[in-house]
Amino acid sequence: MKRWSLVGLLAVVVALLFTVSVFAADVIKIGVQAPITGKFASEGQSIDKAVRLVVEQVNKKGGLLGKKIVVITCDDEGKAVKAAICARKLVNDGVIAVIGSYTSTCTEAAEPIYYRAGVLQTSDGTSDTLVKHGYWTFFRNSSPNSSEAKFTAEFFLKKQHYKRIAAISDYSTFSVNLTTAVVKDLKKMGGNVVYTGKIVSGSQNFTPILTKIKSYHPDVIYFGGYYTDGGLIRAQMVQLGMKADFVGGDSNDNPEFIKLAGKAAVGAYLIDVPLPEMLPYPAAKKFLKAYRAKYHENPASIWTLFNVDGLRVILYAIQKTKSLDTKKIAHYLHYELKNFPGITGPISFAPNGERIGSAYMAYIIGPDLKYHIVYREK
Amino acid sequence: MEIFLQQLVNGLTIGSIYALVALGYTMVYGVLKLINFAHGDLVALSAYIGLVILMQLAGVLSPALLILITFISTMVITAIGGIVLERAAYRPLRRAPRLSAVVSALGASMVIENGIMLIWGPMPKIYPASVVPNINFDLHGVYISLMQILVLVISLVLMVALYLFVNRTKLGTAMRACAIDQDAARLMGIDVDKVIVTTFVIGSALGAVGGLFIGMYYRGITFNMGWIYGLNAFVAAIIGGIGNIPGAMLGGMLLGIFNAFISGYISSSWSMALTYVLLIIIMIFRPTGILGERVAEKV
Amino acid sequence: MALLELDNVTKIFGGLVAVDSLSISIEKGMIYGIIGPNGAGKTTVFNCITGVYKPEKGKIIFKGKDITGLSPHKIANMGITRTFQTIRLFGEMSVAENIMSGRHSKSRQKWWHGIIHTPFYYKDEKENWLKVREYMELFGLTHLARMTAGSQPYGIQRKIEMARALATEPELLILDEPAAGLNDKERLELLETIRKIRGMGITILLIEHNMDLVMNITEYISVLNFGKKIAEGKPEEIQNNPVVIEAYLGKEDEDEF
Amino acid sequence: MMNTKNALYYGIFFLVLTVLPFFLTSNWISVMTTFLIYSVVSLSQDIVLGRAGMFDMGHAIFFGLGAYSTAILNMVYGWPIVATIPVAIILPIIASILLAAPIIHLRGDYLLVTTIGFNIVFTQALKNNVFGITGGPNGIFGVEPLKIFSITFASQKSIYFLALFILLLTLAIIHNLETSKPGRALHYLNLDSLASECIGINTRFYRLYAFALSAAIAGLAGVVFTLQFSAVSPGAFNFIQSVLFFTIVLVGGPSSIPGVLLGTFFMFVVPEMFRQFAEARYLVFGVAMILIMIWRPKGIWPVKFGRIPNYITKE
Repeated sequence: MKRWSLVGLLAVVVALLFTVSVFAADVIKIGVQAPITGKFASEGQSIDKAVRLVVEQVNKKGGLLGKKIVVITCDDEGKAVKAAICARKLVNDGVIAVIGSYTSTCTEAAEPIYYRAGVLQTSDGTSDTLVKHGYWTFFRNSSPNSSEAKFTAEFFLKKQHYKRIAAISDYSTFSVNLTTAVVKDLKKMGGNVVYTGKIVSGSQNFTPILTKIKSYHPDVIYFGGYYTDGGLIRAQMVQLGMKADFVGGDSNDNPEFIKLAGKAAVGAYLIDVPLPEMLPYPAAKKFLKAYRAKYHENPASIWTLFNVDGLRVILYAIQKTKSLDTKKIAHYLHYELKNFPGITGPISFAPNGERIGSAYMAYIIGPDLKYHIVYREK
Repeated sequence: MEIFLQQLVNGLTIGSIYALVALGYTMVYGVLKLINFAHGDLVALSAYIGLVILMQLAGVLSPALLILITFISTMVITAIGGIVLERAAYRPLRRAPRLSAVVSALGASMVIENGIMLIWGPMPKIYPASVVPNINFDLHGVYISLMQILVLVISLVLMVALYLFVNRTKLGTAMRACAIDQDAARLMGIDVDKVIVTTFVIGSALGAVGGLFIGMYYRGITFNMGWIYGLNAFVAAIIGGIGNIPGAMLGGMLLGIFNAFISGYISSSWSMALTYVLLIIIMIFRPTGILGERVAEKV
Repeated sequence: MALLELDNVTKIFGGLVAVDSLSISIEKGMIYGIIGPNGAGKTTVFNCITGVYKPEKGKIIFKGKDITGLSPHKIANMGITRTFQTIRLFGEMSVAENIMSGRHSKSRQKWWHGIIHTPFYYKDEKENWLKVREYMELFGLTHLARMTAGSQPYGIQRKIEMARALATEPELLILDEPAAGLNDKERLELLETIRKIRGMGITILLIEHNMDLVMNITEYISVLNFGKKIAEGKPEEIQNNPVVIEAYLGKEDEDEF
Repeated sequence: MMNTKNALYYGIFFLVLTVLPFFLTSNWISVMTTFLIYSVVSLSQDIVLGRAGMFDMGHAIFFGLGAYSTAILNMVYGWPIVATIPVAIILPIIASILLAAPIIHLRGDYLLVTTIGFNIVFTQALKNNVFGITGGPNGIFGVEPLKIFSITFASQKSIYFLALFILLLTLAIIHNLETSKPGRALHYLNLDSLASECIGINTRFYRLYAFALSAAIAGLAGVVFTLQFSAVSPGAFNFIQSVLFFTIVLVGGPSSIPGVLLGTFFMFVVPEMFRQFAEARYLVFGVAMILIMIWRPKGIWPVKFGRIPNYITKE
């Protein structure tokens, strides 16, 4: 039967692909779990490139503990289902640590798998729940939503003294969590939130919701989503003749925001840890230079750099402990590592894997289309 | 009152874009009875092509000429894309079961979307700020920009032109004949292949105008935006009565306005869901859409 | 009491009156013919009887029950089955499966038998397949049981459709131009078959263009023109009725005969 | 009425699936578990799409309802997983009947559009955290494993075998369906709805029947899906996912069990194999979909009718 020969052929293909590729034994394997395709592809690809760059630098200097480092990348497409599959793949491939993923959803889906396998994981995910499972394998390399939310509320009420606040989010886990936290903190501090709403990311036409918000006469609109939408929201606000301020959450911090909003970008506020090029630390300048030299572009965003820091502390801990035992490395990171000079600032971890301290700042985009710091945490 | 009028302006702007894209769906459906799932992605592609042309010619030509040339060349290139699409993915399946063509359309959609990502990358691309001078009119608190006026006027002109083409020319009449009964049309000596190609050419060219508007008005374009615009435009075509050209125009405008009013007066969180609730209600009570005709099955 | 009675049935499409207050009455056991030129509304009458269309006015009474406007499957389950002018078989399925479809209403399987097979299922399934075998034998289709219905020649397809209709064990069988497209030999076979069916005690209502066949086989005829009944009577009366002759010959539609 | 040859093939198929996990690495077990679950969903989609011929492009709703029922009852109301299973089957049935009843009479493409609409409303509702129990865009994490008596289905292999069991069950049901009066009725009304009515088939009833049965199976698959990831999120049940199930059936071969299984393999497992070509693989995939439809418009493994008992042709 012809059909069964087809099945036979498929079976052979499967068999070939299932065969685990043979690796040289004497290497240290580092995994990257990131959205290489899909909606967040630009961020994922940037993380992958940056990790490979760091590893290349280390290998050039003779590797770590005398071993070469090998990077294995798995594309989770920004989807939870694929994230779980990726996590298992990387565990099987024998990685000792994984960088990623970019989104909180994918990070959370993969966490228990790495935990059970004793594989270290470091992610830039900002969802507060990431550190709440009590997994010793997990290290956040950025700051959680809660600290950004707190900073935002302070900026709104103590610095800007806004009286009527409107808040918008999109439907992503990250954005909903951040915006909810901001609204909650604002209310806790006595702020007057007159409107909250959601937009569909990528729908581009935000004039209807903005026109509605206009009727509430807010003096500020907070947007806790991504720059692709934030830039357009800002532009359309101006086009509708709205006088309210615009304050964007961290994911609006992207050079494209200014390109999207055009002249309307002037006067918009953004809240984030510093931009890659604004980082004052020498390590940051060096890294950016190397990245540009190799890839002829800038990293997609600050999130790439957070992940690079995650990778760098893990490599540092391996060197310090002279061990590939993840328990020992984790112990070192939790209790001994203090103020490691990271690209994104000094790094230390709390026992739950949370990065200590936050470096949030508020910027205004000036007429020169550059960022100017207007407020920072003491 | 300003709020109401402003929402109307908001709705009409996006509605014109939906209408332009919806025409592509409805024309192809009329002639081939096929949901051309790749149409939205073709629109996205046109926005990228337009951007490339714009960047190549910027500074070389005067602004008005630049816009004109960009529009014409993008329309031509997208139309060629439409022809290729028809040749490669639909023509070989003309006699196959209907659903095979649907799968082929979905496949084509994947090809175009991922093709765009491979060529231009996953990052959004951004149109230069003032292709059309950034002039904003304030009419007693209702704001309308020059670009919005252009979108409305050009869309209207194109739609009237299309209406006249379909109803007043020989090729247009042939197109309507094919929509009613392809086999009979063929027997009457109509070159059905030519009609189908024409349909794709016109649909894609109008979609290209929609794509350029998206780029010039909303500025940011992404490789996967075809889905969201395609789906909305498709819904617009259905609401108007799929296969019916004035229906698609009406459906697009109505959908734009409906969207604006839902976000404006009910809840933006549910605006997308409510759009589809409207669609479902129309499907239940008037499945052939607002302007579509009821077709009885011949026994 | 008549088996089927149409009382002033009127069906309108848009502005066009397709059937105009038609009254006919069919006795049990007879072979009844409806004739008339093209577009006279014959098929529309059938569609009204079988529930495909709902008439605007009038009543359709079957075995003393008002069946006007009931859905087709209910009417079919009451004992009226039809064939179609353009054959409507389940073309991709086998001949046996096509005939089995006729057993649908007689099979007593319930919905859960599609999920779990009980001993009753096996019994019922076997009974019905054996019935299918009977009807295949009756029409000489047994050797084609596994063949695809849609790829059979026209004459065979007519037989399959008739076998499917009979498999429902109807009381009234409605045949919509059963001889259309058949050659002389097949037509003779058809005559035989129709008589055989009547022999089984089934009443037959048929539309036919072929005058020979109609005159040969029917016992009573109604003639329709423009939706109206213009004449009725025994075949020999109709043959000589001047109104009928005018209705037919007034049109230059030679190949109708 | 399965002949011995087919029985043999199915035997081999299941033998391979049974021993497979002992040779696979755990990520491939994970892929294969999802493959089994998606096969069940696709087979259920096939009841509506392939057999009854209704263009349902919102099947992820029923899959999602099953998954969410289990997750919500377990996490919000503290039910044990076993107790959630009946709800995860019955709720999709009710939903399918309520949703399908008003639209069942629609012609092909109109039904397709309406079901897309339902699916979008469904995911939007999940994301908007309706009744405060769906967990919003995050979904729900940390669902407990299934416990039957003292056996806990927590390991990957145990969930694989659970999924395999569900697939077996589904195949048994579909085999029963296709050799019974209701199953044949679906084919009849698909091929010619009017002719079916005229021989006494209540097409409306059987269309709803197809929806209800397929929703029940999809709901059950949803339970296993929740168990595999111990989590649910709206993205796994959005309209794109429905498009996947729809495509699986058509690429594989509507109404054909081996076809649908092959379709699931081709549309889900094959892309996993080509992960290394991350960026280009979906492009190639789109081309493959077009080519398959051109070369085999009725699917890779088209259905063959003629499932009739031997005794009716013999003496």
